Amino acid sequence: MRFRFDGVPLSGQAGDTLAAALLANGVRILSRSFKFHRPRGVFSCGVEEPNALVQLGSGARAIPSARATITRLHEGLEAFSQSGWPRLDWDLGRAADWLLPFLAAGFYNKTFKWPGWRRYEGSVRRAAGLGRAPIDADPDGYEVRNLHCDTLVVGGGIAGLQAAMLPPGERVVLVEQDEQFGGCAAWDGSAIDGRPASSWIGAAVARLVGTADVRLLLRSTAVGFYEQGVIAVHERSLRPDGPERADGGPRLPRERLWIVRARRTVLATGAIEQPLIFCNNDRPGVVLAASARQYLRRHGVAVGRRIVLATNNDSAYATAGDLHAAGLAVIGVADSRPEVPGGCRAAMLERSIAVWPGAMPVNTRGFGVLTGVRIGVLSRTGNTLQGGFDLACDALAVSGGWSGQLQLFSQAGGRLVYADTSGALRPECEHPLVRPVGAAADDPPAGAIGRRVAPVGDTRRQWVDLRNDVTVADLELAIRENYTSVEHVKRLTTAGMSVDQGKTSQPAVIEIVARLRGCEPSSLGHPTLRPPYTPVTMGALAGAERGPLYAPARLSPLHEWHASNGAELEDYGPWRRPAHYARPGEARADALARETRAVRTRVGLFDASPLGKIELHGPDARAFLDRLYINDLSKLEPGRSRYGIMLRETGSILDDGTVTVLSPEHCLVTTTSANAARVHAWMEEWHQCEWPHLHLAITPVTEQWATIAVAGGPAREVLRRAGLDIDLSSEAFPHLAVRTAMLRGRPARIHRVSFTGELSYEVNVPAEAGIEAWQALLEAGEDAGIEPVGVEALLRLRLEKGYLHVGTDTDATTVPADVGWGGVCERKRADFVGKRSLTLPENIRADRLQLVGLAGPDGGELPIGGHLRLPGSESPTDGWITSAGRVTLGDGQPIALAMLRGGRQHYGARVSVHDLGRRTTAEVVRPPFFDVEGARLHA
Amino acid sequence: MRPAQRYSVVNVLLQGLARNRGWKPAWRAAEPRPAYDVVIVGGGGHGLATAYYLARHHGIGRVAVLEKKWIGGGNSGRNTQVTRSNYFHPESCAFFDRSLRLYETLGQELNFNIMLSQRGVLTLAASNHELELQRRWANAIRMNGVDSEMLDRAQVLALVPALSAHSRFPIVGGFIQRRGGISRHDAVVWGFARAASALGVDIVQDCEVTGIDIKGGAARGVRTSRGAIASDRIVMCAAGHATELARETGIRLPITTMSLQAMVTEPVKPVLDTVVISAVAHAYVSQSSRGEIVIGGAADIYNSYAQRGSLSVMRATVAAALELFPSFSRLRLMRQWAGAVDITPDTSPIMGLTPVSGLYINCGWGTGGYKAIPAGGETMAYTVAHDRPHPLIRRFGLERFSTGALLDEGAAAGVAH
Amino acid sequence: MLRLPCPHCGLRDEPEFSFGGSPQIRPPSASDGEWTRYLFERENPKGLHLERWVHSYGCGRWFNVVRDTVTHRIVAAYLMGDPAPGVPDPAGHP
Amino acid sequence: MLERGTAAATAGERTAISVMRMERRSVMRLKTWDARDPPGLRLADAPAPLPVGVGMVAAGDPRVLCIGPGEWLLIGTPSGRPAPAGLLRLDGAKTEDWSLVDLSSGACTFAIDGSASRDLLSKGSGLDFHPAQLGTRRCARTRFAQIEALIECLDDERRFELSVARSYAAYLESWLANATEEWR
Ligand SMILES: Cc1cc2nc3c(=O)[nH]c(=O)nc-3n(C[C@H](O)[C@H](O)[C@H](O)COP(=O)(O)OP(=O)(O)OC[C@H]3O[C@@H](n4cnc5c(N)ncnc54)[C@H](O)[C@@H]3O)c2cc1C
Ligand SMILES: NC(=O)c1ccc[n+]([C@@H]2O[C@H](COP(=O)([O-])OP(=O)(O)OC[C@H]3O[C@@H](n4cnc5c(N)ncnc54)[C@H](O)[C@@H]3O)[C@@H](O)[C@H]2O)c1
Ligand SMILES: Cc1cc2nc3c(=O)[nH]c(=O)nc-3n(C[C@H](O)[C@H](O)[C@H](O)COP(=O)(O)O)c2cc1C
Ligand SMILES: [Zn+2]
Repeated sequence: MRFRFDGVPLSGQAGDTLAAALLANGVRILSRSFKFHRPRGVFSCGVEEPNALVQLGSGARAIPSARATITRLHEGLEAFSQSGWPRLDWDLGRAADWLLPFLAAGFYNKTFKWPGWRRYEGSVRRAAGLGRAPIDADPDGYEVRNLHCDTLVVGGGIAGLQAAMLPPGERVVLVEQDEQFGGCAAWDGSAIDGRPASSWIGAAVARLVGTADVRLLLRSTAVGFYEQGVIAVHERSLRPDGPERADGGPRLPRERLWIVRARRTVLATGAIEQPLIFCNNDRPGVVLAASARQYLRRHGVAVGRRIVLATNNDSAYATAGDLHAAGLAVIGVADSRPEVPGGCRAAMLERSIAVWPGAMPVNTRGFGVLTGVRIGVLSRTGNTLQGGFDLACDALAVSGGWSGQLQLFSQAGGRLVYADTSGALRPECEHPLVRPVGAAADDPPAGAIGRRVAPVGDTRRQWVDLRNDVTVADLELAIRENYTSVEHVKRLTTAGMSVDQGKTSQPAVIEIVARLRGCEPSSLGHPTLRPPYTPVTMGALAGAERGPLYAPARLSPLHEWHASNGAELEDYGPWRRPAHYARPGEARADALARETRAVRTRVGLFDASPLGKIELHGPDARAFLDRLYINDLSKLEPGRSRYGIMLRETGSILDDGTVTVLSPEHCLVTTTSANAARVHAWMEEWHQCEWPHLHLAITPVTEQWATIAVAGGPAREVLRRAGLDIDLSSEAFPHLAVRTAMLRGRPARIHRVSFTGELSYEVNVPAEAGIEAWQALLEAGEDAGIEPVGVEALLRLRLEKGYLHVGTDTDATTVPADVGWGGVCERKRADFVGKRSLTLPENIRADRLQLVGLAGPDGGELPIGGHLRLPGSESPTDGWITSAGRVTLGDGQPIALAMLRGGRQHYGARVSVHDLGRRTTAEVVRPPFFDVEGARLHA
Repeated sequence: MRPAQRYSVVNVLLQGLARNRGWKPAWRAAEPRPAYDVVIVGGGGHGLATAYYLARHHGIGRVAVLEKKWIGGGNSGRNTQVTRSNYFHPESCAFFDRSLRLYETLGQELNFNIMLSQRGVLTLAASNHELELQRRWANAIRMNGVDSEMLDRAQVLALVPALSAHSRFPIVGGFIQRRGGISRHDAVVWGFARAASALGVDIVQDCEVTGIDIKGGAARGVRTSRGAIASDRIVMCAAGHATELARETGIRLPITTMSLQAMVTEPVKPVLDTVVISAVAHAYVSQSSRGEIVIGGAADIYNSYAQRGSLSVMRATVAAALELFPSFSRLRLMRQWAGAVDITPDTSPIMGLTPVSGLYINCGWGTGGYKAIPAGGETMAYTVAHDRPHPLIRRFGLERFSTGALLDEGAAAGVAH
Repeated sequence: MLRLPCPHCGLRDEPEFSFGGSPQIRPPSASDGEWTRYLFERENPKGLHLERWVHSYGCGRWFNVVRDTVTHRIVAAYLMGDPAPGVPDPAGHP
Repeated sequence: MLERGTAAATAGERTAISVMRMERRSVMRLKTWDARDPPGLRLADAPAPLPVGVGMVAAGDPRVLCIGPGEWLLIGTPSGRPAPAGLLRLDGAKTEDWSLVDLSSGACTFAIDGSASRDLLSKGSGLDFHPAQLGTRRCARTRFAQIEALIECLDDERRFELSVARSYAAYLESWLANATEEWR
């Protein structure tokens, strides 16, 4: 397979990771370090990798900071280094290394203050950051899948496979982040139950695959444990991260997030090897010992030709043996323990590999890459050196013990404490939902470990966190400056805060901080282990609900007509509705003027279907509504409607609409389009929680009906022509009444209500009959010059009438008295929701904001959102304009509704209007601005 | 008085040559003393700033800040650092602008770089209606003498090109406060601690206040996990834990403690130079100086002291961030966390006296009290020193919840930040 | 993400529910002070919390929950009007 | 967009998934005043009482789904319309403590069929779709693809009906088209 790194063509083998292929090609330097631009090479072979981060691909499909250690090689893969200028191996930033003494933890707190951080920020930001974010929209898809199971097994190593073998009927999910099952055993040559692990694994997987209700997921990492056994699992690389497949195969999403609900979780997550800490332990060529072994056994790649091993536990001896068996020069094993277990010794003796007990690396040599190591011989106490020797080598494989991967245990609320024996965090007690097993549970135990940190050397060059360039000296400084809590140490030094979240540094940080503070590591706690365990693509978290599917748009039953008849569709709350119907070449303002004129001078047709509609049935329906509305509904006759306002308990206006009594035990209320769901929920809450003894049933029916408003002088004529079979005269069918009728052979419910101030009917027909009815009405109104009108025209027309638009003219503090409905509240004897609050001192202050009308200067403009100041006022603002427009007929005078301090006392006054630096004046007037007597309404 | 050891380039160089061995503790590790003039409960930004200003402006040096864990471990060390003063009501605007002004010189005053980056806070509008409401808001801010500009769609896209990719909701415009921006939360906490400590304030960590002693309607002292401490002036700055702290004193608070989450991506090279907020897509997004994209959104929906965030709310927040910046979908989220925030019914803070004499309260910052830290400390210090509310915080008193004179910033704080 | 046991529908995910906070006893005839206390003060305990939820995306029914606000463990879920299991009913019903 | 009435996604001979928007049919919502399970409520001429227990479905025409305590949906054949009057009979003494509302025009239903139908559904909702939980003649109201939905299982293996409010139909169609891409 061919691939490129920084433009250089290379080749590798199928099944390789990018890191393995680069190693095989002799590429030693993969990145530069974060602060000091030191060269860095492959350090591990898994998700814990701190160094080998590369940018994959380019353009919209680029992936920043991909871990070369877990990136599958594919034909044509393009990888780029993310740091180093002008070149990765010849980096001018290297100069920063000389600044190392000065760039200690938190140095930026102490500098860059003059003349201000902003001056330096740009260069600091450019120097920071890792990869580059794509700037074009992501062409790939993502999805979320939900899953339920009895047992979730995290990790598909031997321990995980064993844990997944459960009695039939048990619903099991097993997730493994790697490309294959078996964990270490898949490649380490071990035997299980007397047979080679690989055959055991094959059989185990086959058996699980064949079991009903068992699901196995590869390349899937459990990344977060949430409440009550909800685990997020991130499935990667469902298809190659190359260009889109041309063969038209199934279009899989790029990644998935599985949300697993599990009764029990087994953590068989294994352990991650920890490094040793000594001077210049960051040189390319220093690798984790088990990783060196894995590269060899799994990918056939040697991390070097002349290899030195250094360890503080038994596990590195297997690496030494394997490297030696592969014909590589294994110079010897430095073991920081004074006594090396006999078994390890014997194994080395067999291969004539030197073992140096009580020894560990104290420094490395090299220019760019590793060329040699100095091994120090520890004194009996381990705290000083007795001597040492130098070795030439091109790889140094280190093991500082193993750290069980218990992040999910901690996220689940399990407590972890540092155990000296393993030098890692261990569970303090059991957890009811989560059980660690296998290597994660330290089972079998790794045994006591030896020294991990070299006792001598320049601590400024002993790296603890490779990714964030944190050294032992930084930890020392933090303690010296009294940042002693592990959380402060983390935040000051940034140790453990980078993309690997301290997977190869956290135990050492705790150990070193404890030593510096002179306390037990177990007493320190540990920085919070947060989700995600490994970073998760944001697309996978969002799933399919991106772009057009981000939020559902609701469409009226008449939508198809609107869409094909020039409607400008806009979002109004969740609804996508016609703002207006544009004619070719017509500007928004002109369309608005034409539509409002059509209604005032002729007749308009308006789609009011989104209007909320709720039916209430039952003997107590009317009594129930009477408790919710400020209006007295007790005497409302069947067949009649009333405008009503409902309040929150604080007395502020929640919503408005009409209440209609259809029959003694059957009411219908309408709500504003935006609040329909809220009002329904509000009613249910009061009924279920407060007044369960009231007998009624509440049914939202918004979706059932298409609602078409016919407004304008000829409205009656239009309905008659459309074939409505009832008496429409004012005597028979007055304003605020409701009738049922047949329209073209279908039942219809007709409300005589008006939001425009014109004679107006709302025709309700079953949704599927909506378009037909709409067209019938258009046809019937043709002679009268009927025109469809959009939401904007309607809002303008109601403004002229001074009708309230809840949410525009009111906010969450507006009480009825502020908008002229105080009297109604006072007159109503019965209690209603919010009533008690209306007499709180705050709600009866004379200087509250009140709704008034404004008349603007001719030819001028009253800007919505402009603020008002009363003559002689001291306060910065006395209110603001909530809605504005122009009168439809005549001179087009600017008019507005406004909330003004003590507003109704100021009719006739002139206020100044302030808008983004411009200033005009307006006269405070009493609305409405049109048809004050309501002659048109009652026509 | 200033910290004995200045933080400066010269000292960084000198100390660097001396292997950084000469740096002194940023703040003293203090043991609690038996009595103080003022005891402050809570070592968050507000507690520490109050201590600093008490010592600095009012000469009260026998002050202790008692912190149950480690300073800044509450919300002050886990917020998304948005600093702005574009509040709707004159009282809020005046207070928060005072805070922003203090922030503008805080780095120098504390001799600690707080990394204030006044890169602009842009609030997007997705519909004409939203734009109209923003205009009302922008004008309110201007009427209060604070900068604020309306931008049209083209101006928004010119400022933040990454917003231009196609998504569900349009961008019709927005408004910006250019003096708004971000700063470094830990630095603010540490800077105040260091400066306060240098003025004699004792900062006592791992010291949980378990009760407040009241006799004859007056505060007498506190009981702590490290013994009793006498003081007749006690300031409660316990944020999400305010209810629990006050419960024993008989003061019942209008506070709900909830989880507010934030999250960061892996660091990337600079792609976003402005703080972007949207109400329709409930998220706000900025990029830190280390390069992470920092994302916040709405609070989780139920009471919680857990300091952990719900998966569903986190997913909704990520989806909202991607609605704004579709191209970020390939970035990876690196860490998700949450704080226990103290939410009031009107989303305005509570500051001032309490019915118990000598007991003062500072809480209710909810999702937005980081930006208030300097002014919160300054005005609380005044309030404690004079036993009457500082003029800037008169409207923020606890009494307003008995008169009903709420100060609803719901509109201004529509998105948590 | 919480999973809440709706008494009618069984365990469901948090996004199916709306949170109603702690039920407050509405004072029948209240002074201004009592009324504002009712409106604004909150129990807000650290630990067990009696609260109301509604299964908005399911059966639409309100129900009571006892939940720990620190661990988020659900201790009980029961119908409106029923006393909290194991929690003495303030009105004195068994 | 999915074509109405045509199989949307097929793989090989065996249909992995097909999603079809169904014809309008009669949907009546029956609700009693008292949510505590009223016993013995039955449809006129029906042999058995209404199913009690949220999620239970009784076969027949109309099919009766218990969607909440004291709340049922009566789903009839396309175009059929159960006559409201005299539909219900109560065995107990109480009379007419219920409402019946026609919701036929407000719903939009998709028929989902195929071996992958449970996989498809699990993309939209956190419900447990295991046959033991949501098997034949079971239904559940849930949040599906961000919206309120009713899901009914017609057949253990593969057949479901998914109903949402009519105004969401277009959104849900695009959502389903996107979600079924992998089987196309
Ligand atoms: C995710 C998130 C994002 C946010 N984003 C922003 C933002 O962008 N902009 C903004 O302005 N604000 C933001 N905020 C809000 C802001 O962080 C807080 O309002 C602010 O930090 C509050 O400061 P504080 O000092 O009052 O509280 P905290 O910092 O929480 O301090 C309170 C301290 O009191 C201690 N304490 C409590 N009880 C006791 C006791 N009994 N004894 C001793 N000590 C005790 C706690 O341990 C804690 O350290 C955000 C908050 C969160 C959680
Ligand atoms: N101390 C040692 O020397 C050492 C170390 C490792 C393994 N082992 C031996 O190997 C045997 C089996 O070990 P094991 O099965 O416990 O561990 P393992 O390391 O073999 O397998 C763990 C598996 O879990 C996967 N994994 C980890 N975190 C994951 C996550 N969040 N989501 C999904 N997958 C995840 C890993 O990719 C790995 O395949 C043990 O008996 C042990 O003796 C020993
Ligand atoms: C602005 C900001 C940026 C952060 N950047 C990082 C980061 O780069 N890496 C990291 O691990 N955490 C980062 N964090 C999160 C902290 O590590 C930590 O999660 C947060 O302060 C809450 O504390 P806790 O998780 O210890 O409870 C950041 C937090 C904030 C507020
Ligand atoms: Zn339910």
